[in-house]
Amino acid sequence: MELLINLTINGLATGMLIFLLAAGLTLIFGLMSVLNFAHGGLFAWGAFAGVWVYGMTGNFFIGIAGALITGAILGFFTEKLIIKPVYGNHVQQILITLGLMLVLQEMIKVVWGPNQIAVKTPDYLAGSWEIGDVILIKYRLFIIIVGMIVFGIFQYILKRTKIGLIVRAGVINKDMVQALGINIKRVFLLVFMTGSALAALGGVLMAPYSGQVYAEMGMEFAILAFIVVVIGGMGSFPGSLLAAILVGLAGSFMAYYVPALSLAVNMILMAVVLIFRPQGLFTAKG
Amino acid sequence: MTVLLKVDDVHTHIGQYHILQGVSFEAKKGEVSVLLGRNGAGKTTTLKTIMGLTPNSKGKILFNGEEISKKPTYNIANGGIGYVPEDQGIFGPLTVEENMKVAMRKEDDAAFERQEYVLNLFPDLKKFWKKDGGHLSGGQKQMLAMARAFVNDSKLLLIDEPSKGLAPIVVEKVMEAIVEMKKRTTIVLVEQNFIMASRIGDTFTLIDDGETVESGRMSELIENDELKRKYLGIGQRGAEHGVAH
Amino acid sequence: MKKFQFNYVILLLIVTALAIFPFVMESRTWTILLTQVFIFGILAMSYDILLGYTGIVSFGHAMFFGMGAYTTAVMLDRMEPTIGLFVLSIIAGMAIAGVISFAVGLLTLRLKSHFFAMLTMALSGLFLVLAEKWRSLTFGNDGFTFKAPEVFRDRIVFYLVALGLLVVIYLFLRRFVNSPLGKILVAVRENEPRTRALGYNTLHYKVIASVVAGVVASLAGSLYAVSLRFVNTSVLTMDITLDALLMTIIGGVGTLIGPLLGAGIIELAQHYLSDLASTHPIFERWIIFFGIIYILAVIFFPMGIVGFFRNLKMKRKKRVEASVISSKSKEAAS
Amino acid sequence: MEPIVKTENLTIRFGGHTAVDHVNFEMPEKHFKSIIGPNGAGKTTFFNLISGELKPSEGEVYFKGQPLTKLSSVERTRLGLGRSFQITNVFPNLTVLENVRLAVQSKEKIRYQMLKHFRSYQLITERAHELLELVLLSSKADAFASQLSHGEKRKLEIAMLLALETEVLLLDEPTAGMSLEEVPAILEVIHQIKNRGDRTILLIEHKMDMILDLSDSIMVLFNGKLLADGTPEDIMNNETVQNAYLGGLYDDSLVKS
Amino acid sequence: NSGTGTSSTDGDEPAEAAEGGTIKIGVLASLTGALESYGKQTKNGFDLGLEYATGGTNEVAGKKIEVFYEDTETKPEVAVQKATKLLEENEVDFLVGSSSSGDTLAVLPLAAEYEKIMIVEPAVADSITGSEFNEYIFRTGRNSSQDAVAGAAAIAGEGVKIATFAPDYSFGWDGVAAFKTAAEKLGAEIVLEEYADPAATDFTSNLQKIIEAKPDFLFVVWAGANSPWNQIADMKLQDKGIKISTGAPDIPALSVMEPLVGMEGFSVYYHTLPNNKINDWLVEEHKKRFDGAVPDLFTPGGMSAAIAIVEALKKSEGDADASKLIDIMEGMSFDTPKGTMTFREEDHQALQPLYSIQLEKQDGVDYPVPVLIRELSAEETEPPILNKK
Ligand SMILES: Nc1ncnc2c1ncn2[C@@H]1O[C@H](COP(=O)(O)OP(=O)(O)OP(=O)(O)O)[C@@H](O)[C@H]1O
Ligand SMILES: Nc1ncnc2c1ncn2[C@@H]1O[C@H](COP(=O)(O)OP(=O)(O)OP(=O)(O)O)[C@@H](O)[C@H]1O
Ligand SMILES: [Mg+2]
Ligand SMILES: [Mg+2]
Repeated sequence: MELLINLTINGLATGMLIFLLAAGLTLIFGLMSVLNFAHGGLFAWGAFAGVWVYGMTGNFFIGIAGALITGAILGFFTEKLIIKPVYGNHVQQILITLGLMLVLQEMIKVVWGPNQIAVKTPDYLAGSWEIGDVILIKYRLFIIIVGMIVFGIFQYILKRTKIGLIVRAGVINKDMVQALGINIKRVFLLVFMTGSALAALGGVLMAPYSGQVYAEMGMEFAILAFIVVVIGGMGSFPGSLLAAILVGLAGSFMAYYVPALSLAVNMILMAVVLIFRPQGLFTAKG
Repeated sequence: MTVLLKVDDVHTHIGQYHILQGVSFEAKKGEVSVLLGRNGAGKTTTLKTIMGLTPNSKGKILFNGEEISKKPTYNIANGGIGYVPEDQGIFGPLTVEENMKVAMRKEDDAAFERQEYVLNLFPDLKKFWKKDGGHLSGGQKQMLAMARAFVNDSKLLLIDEPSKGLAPIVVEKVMEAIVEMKKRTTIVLVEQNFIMASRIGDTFTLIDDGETVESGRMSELIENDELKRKYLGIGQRGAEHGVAH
Repeated sequence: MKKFQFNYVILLLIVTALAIFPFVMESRTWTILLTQVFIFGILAMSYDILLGYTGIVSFGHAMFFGMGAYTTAVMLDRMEPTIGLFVLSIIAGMAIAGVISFAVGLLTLRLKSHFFAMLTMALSGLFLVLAEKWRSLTFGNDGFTFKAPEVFRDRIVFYLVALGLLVVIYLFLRRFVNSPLGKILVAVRENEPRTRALGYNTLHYKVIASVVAGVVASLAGSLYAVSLRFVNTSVLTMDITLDALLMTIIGGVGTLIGPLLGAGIIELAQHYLSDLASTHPIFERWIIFFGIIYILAVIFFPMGIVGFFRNLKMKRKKRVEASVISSKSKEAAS
Repeated sequence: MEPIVKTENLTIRFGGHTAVDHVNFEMPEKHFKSIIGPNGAGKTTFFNLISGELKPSEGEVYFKGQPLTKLSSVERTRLGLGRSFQITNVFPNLTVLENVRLAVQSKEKIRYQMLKHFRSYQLITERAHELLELVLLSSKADAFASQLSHGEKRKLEIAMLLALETEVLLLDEPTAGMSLEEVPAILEVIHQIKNRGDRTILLIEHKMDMILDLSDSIMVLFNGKLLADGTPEDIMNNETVQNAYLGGLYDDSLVKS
Repeated sequence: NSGTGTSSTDGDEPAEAAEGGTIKIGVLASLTGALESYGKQTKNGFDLGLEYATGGTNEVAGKKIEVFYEDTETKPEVAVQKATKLLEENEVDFLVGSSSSGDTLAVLPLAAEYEKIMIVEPAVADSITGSEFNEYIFRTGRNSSQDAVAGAAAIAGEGVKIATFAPDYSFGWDGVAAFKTAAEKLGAEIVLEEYADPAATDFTSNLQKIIEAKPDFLFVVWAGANSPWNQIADMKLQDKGIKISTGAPDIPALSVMEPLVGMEGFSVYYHTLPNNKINDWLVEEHKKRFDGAVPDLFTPGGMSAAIAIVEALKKSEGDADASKLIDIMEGMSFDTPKGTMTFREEDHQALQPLYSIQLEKQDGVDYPVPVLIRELSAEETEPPILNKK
């Protein structure tokens, strides 16, 4: 029993973390359908910048703020210089964002050096409670809460405002949206910046979780984010959340019961979902 | 009557093509100006150019006396110009409701009144309120396209072939609607259906090969068989199918 | 869209130039580098069949490259490495890749763009794990070395073999894309439902495309393994797929010759930049410049290099045409 | 003589809405029938069911007595059911000529030839040019389809259908948005085909005069139901048709354009 | 065949002119990418090594020594390209490298083909001196088995229950396999072998299992940045009486092992562990040269490789002919910052001391410091011979 609880809680927490990694991509890839391979770069920059600020100020939450701002700023320039010319052209997006990814990743090494940097969990979030054999890792509960908050906010925004609709409409037919009096360029810029900020948030939250940041962390987890966004069903937050939690739980249970396959668990999960639900779990409307 | 829109010797290039080679016409407040011409003459491009979708390389476009041809499309639209494109420009994956929502510029009571009005005009839309725009029938798409333009109170409406694919009875309704609209707004209409054009149009502009070849009061055109034959092919063999005998 | 006429004369000249190159230029580095270019050129061309001509973005192409690499490597390692066996192993690899790509195609090609791409990624990911786990055969991620056929110890011989195969594959693929079937592939790329409405079973065409691409990729893999006399799981990683993708895009999708150029450009750029790094410390972070190349490539050659020059040609042609059109329609008017 | 196309209780539902509702109809060979009905009556859907783009929720379509439900749209086209699309549907980034060539190629059954060069099939290109002549589009042969005006696209659409030379032609509002000057030309084309008398044609149109001019018979769809099927005269005198479709203005000829 | 490497290239280096000729050495290392820091350690070590061994003259037996560094980018195909360049263009007499086992394995056949000595450093895979061995290969770096033996020596004993935790790929499997034999030889019992996806976000399930297996020790074989230490701490393994043991990594990686302070394990090198003149010199010089930075995990390795080459050349009076050198180097002993190393005749693996250590928090140092418990002698850590064909 305790075992199941442990596996489930940790699966959930991991899932939430993955959701946070993927949230930004849900906007940029899912909603704006920009194949942004530089997502991992933004993610890693968020992590390093956040950790750096955290180190300077000694306050984790200021660190988070720092990450968000860094993400937004990077997002601003990325959109203006890199993405704008290639909206709607996936082939070019792949090439140019991969280029950006290399630049971002190496720039991290220029700024912070090539080695990984250790990150301490702030004391009030460190350690874990033990209730019977059930182990509750504080930081993971924190992650779950943050995840819920982010999810809540974006569900609200997308349900209550037209912004989601406008972006989806803009992806389908830019001209028409503008002919309806909407400055779609600005909307895209804002959404992209938000997505980047979210990516950065994912990064900085990842840092204390794994206890370190390193330049390659971007690529490693970007794949995961893509998996989640796609099987979640392009651009649906509930979809991404569900997918992320599935990934988390699958990982946690597989590693325990079928360790031989745990290396393949994400791929298996993705394959199974896509074969039986070729459109992903949710549609953007969900 | 004051001139709301003045298109003056507009030239438009798309890629290397010189599509519009001197289009000029005026739309007076509260009138319906009809653009006529054969397929490929440049009617749609004219409307697109006014909307800033295919920017002109030469000439002036004055709206309320203000030069708008260099403005970005959304500014032009917000300036009070509504557009019903030829290909309807429906957002397929969005529901009828969502399509309307995206279109509605200001969500005030007036807007919702106008929405009520168009939904009564096209009950199908109300019936399929929650259905994907992409799943509508051809005619229903046409209705939705018009409905989207009608919910905003525009000073000027650019409508590209509204009667296309509509059942006669609906064409009739659309005409009523346009006549109704006239009270509030000015309308520039591209229409192949000459009967409809001649009935609701106040002035006409004949475009051929990207140039204005003739323009004037609609009444004059109706009289002038020579023009009709030359540019509208009305009166040629088989063209009885084009008009009333 | 008119096909860019890359006439045989030029082709012949280039090939002969390349053929005598290693004899005049003694440098082995170049021989090796170009051999790599040829091999990745083959891979990139195979990818172009998918991306450029059929409009399929696959993230799993490495899977077939890897099959070729492992089949050849294992066979040469387990048996006496003769030329005969080498040829046999290539054929075996192609056969396996053919069968798998057929199955994979049927399974995945029903899916739409992104979903298809990710599913292919998942499947090739599974092959990677398989190679990782099946250590008795693959020695996992450490991989294993093996002896290449004696003749290949002279790198020039292998260089020529690679060049030869490259030319053959190029000619074959070029004919393939210019065949009636090739035209249908393009139709599928442009508007699949409409293609069906014309009475073409588009699934067949997509499967055919992915089988051809898979088989050719496997050939590239076989050559790659022999060129290194070593194989490990890296031949199955996303990086290989991405390389193919980048080469194709930089060179120009749907041009066949483009991906070849792309392969050359990327391999050379990488070579020179990393060389610079060892000489000028400022270039220590040469990868940054490498990334910048990608970015500039898209900004200045949005259609890829070949695409870029084709457009120039087009523009000139069109200017003439445009005038013709308008004059024609004038006649029609009167 | 047995009907070439026949439907039994043909029905399709989209969610709650029944778009085509138990339609039984028969199409004699070499016959010209028009389908009219209000917008959203189910005309296009009816086409989609026959051509196989959609699968019926109920009922069956027969072609020369052979049930079609199991067959995909591809196979149906090959059998001899060709259709044009109401919402223009071409290959935007291919030249007009390429568009038509693809259609001819399919008709010529050159589907899996991958080793010969396409230029070695001259007849295809020639045939394509003929068709462009026919629909007055030759001047645009080398333009990309995306560069065509709306009306020009409609013509291309028709050329592609004709290229298939299928026994049965399903035309969905071929002249929608075509200028008065062009309509007669297209009409001419349709007339020619009809007069050759070897084709069976189903036409959806809202231009009444055109329908009256061409049709051997007219069938009326209404909320997915088959309201009436008969000679043009019967239909034009049908109360419901007048009120619900033609509208009050009928007698004063507006509808005729 | 072109393999002799004596075919003259265009544009001879002036160095060639220097009377007595030159010895050329090509060093392959990952100077970019994830293993960058390893590569740099080797490079710095090698430079210092030459300087030390040649007494700053950078000459041996009257011959100048010229070194070429190439970046393998941790890609086998690049490694092969670069190696061939070194052998063909630069006509090097020795190869050294590389930072990853994959790259190294890919290059091994070239050494044989061109009949040049290759000093493997610091690639760890057993197969290099095992199944993939060829007579031109010498390894100054320690291999997985030596690590394992050292690891076992640090914790294994009669009836000790041990669980292992390793990344799910060759490196992990080798490490555990080797550790298992070593530990069982010492009478310990391996109660559980856990493997995890090295890129996994969550290791708790594996740790859960380990907890249930109730071992006395958890022996962790790990490499790569994404490490499990935090989660080990969070899962309170130590509180549950499971002692953790692992190899101490390089300093950057040590800094993330905060949670493991107090654990006992082994170390390949930490600058305070060895006690000999060479090491003192190394630390000294290294600090001078790299503003105060101390040598790290693989710096002495690089140095040892250089020393080995110079020593061998001294014995051969500067003759770089491989067959001669092989005879000389087999069984050759030489002094390194880690004490005396000896190339074992059979598989050319350098036997070398390793260190059994404990991680301590020391003020002034912002990472847990490996403190010597005892030195594990070269004999003690001698690995099994695996290249019997
Ligand atoms: N994107 C484009 N590139 C090149 N030429 C174009 C493009 N769009 C339109 N054209 C050409 O410009 C001319 C005018 O097109 P336009 O759509 O304005 O005609 P139209 O008067 O609206 O015709 P229709 O009544 O058929 O809609 C046509 O000959 C068309 O081929
Ligand atoms: N794929 C679909 N999903 C849901 N509803 C659909 C779908 N296709 C058509 N419909 C609905 O079925 C009804 C019939 O559509 P259809 O296109 O057949 O009408 P139509 O007779 O062709 O009208 P029009 O004359 O305007 O083209 C419409 O109400 C439409 O909304
Ligand atoms: Mg038009
Ligand atoms: Mg219809």
